[in-house]
Amino acid sequence: MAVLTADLDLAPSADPLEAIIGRMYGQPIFDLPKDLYIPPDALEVILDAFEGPLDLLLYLIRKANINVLDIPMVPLTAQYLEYVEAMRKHNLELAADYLLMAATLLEIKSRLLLPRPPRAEEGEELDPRAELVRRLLEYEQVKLASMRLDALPRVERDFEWVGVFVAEKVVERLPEVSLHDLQLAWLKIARQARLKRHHTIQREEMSVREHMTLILRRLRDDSFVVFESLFDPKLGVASLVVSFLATLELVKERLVVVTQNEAFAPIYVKRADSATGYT
Amino acid sequence: MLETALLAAASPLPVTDLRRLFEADPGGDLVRRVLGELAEDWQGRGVELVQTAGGWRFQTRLEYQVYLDRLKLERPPKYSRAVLETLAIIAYRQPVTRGDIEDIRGVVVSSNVLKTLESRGWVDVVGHRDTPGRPGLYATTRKFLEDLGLRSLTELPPLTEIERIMDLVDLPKTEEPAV
Amino acid sequence: MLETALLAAASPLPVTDLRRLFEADPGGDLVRRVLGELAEDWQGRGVELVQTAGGWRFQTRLEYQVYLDRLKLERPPKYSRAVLETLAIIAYRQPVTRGDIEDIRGVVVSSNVLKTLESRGWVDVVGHRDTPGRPGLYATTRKFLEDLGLRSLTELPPLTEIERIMDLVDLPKTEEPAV
Repeated sequence: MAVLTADLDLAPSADPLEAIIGRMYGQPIFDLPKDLYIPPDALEVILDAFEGPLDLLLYLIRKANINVLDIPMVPLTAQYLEYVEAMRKHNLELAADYLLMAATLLEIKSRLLLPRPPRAEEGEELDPRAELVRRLLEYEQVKLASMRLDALPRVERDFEWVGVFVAEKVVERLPEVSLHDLQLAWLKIARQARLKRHHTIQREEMSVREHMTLILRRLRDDSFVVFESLFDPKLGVASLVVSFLATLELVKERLVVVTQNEAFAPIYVKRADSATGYT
Repeated sequence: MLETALLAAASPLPVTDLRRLFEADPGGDLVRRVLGELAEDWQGRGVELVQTAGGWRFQTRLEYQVYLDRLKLERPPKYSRAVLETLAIIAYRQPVTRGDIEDIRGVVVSSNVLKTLESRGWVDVVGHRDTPGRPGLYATTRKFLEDLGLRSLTELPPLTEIERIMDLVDLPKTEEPAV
Repeated sequence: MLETALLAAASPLPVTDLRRLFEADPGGDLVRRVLGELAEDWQGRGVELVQTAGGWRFQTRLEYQVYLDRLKLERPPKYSRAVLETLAIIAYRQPVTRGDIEDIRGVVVSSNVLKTLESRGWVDVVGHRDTPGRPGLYATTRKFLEDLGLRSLTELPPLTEIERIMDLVDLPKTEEPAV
């Protein structure tokens, strides 16, 4: 059966754990004791170095150079309980995980000490330590994996990404709107509001509305204009009609006022909201 | 060495920083001379070494922006539904007041929506309705037509068409306002 | 062109993106060939072209880090064993819940440990296990692979031989001596 230490390719020294601790905490800050026994005054320091009961147990097992698959439960449990006892005095918040492990160890120990029950017919009985061993090995595997992960070249620690400044003209990206967007927007409105009046907007009406805007735009600059000047004969009859319809619509919607002081006098068009009193 | 540091740097590196790269300080003059040579080495490539207020840095040449833009993965920004619907109402029903828009949409139109469209130069106030509060009348601008590639508003897609396509009931035209 | 884009990119660029740089799509094979040549061109310089999980990217060579570190204002974070072991469990056993991690490590995993990994962008919650409390399932992200220069999880260092020993252990070995 394999002794664990022989299979640890990460560890150059005979004792992998010592190498690990050395690496994690810098060369020997403290001397780890060579046998199962850790002097209680070193306990606090050592506890800081362990990640939990599994880590501590692994350490104890390795220190004693014990085959993980053949753990002597009695001395190990005794040793472990001693630490837990010392821990309860010093480091209370750590103790819970460790106490749970103590209970587990005691249970395994007692099961090993009990006379073996007669072998069940169908299966072989399990070594009570098997589950503990499995956990220890699984934990050790993770521990080694974590060290290898840490050893992988990592950005910002071992190398840097290259990121050349991108010279850009500052152009604000504005949303783009397509005609389709407008159609869809209108459709949503129509569906929501069930617009019965507006849904049949024809091209003809569109040009009227366009001219309404054009006329209003002109009236924005000049508060009133001569009626005839709104019509440009050069644009043809159709345009004249549309302009006329637009003016009528503006009047109807009370957006402009058409005034004539007396018969045959010039007709003026002005904005309905114009302050100048030309009525 | 200088090249590597400059390529990896997140911000321009002044000569004083670049001198710190080396075990033994090479002095500012040497560093500057090497920077000059380096800049020459990079002549004619897509990236150039330039000196800015904060120090030296590599940057892409402006001519390459069009290509790099193609890599930009962000979706182009989009207007909210409120903005689009408001724009549609102004386009098809102009001139309209904010109240008109609210009547049609059935919800309050926030000032931000109209400001968005105004600052884009697509709508403006062409007058005021002679009613209490003298609300502004919104209409679309020439820029709106240009940006959407239209010669006139009559080229806006007719709404009947799309509504028919979308299986909306075609209502009798008698309700249309007389002109 | 490729060089410029790769030098300027803020994240690794996959071949599909690089093809988009050109007016006319040069095809994946041509792009890959040019990338290979480009990588060769940069041989022996402080920066190298590498392929990671997200695509191609320039990065500085490891040997240059000692020099580059001199320019750094802050040290990169050094992670505690708790963080590293938790990361290893997530990387090799993903997706796992916090409970799974605690079972393997034999200690309570503090929220800070997971938060450290999450804020580095290396792990995230990819779902929830359908058990009481619906605990979150953690997995590593693409950024994790990129930051470690890996193309996929299969490039993680293989788990130690312990696996084999574990298999042995799991089989009931009744010939073991009782204590």
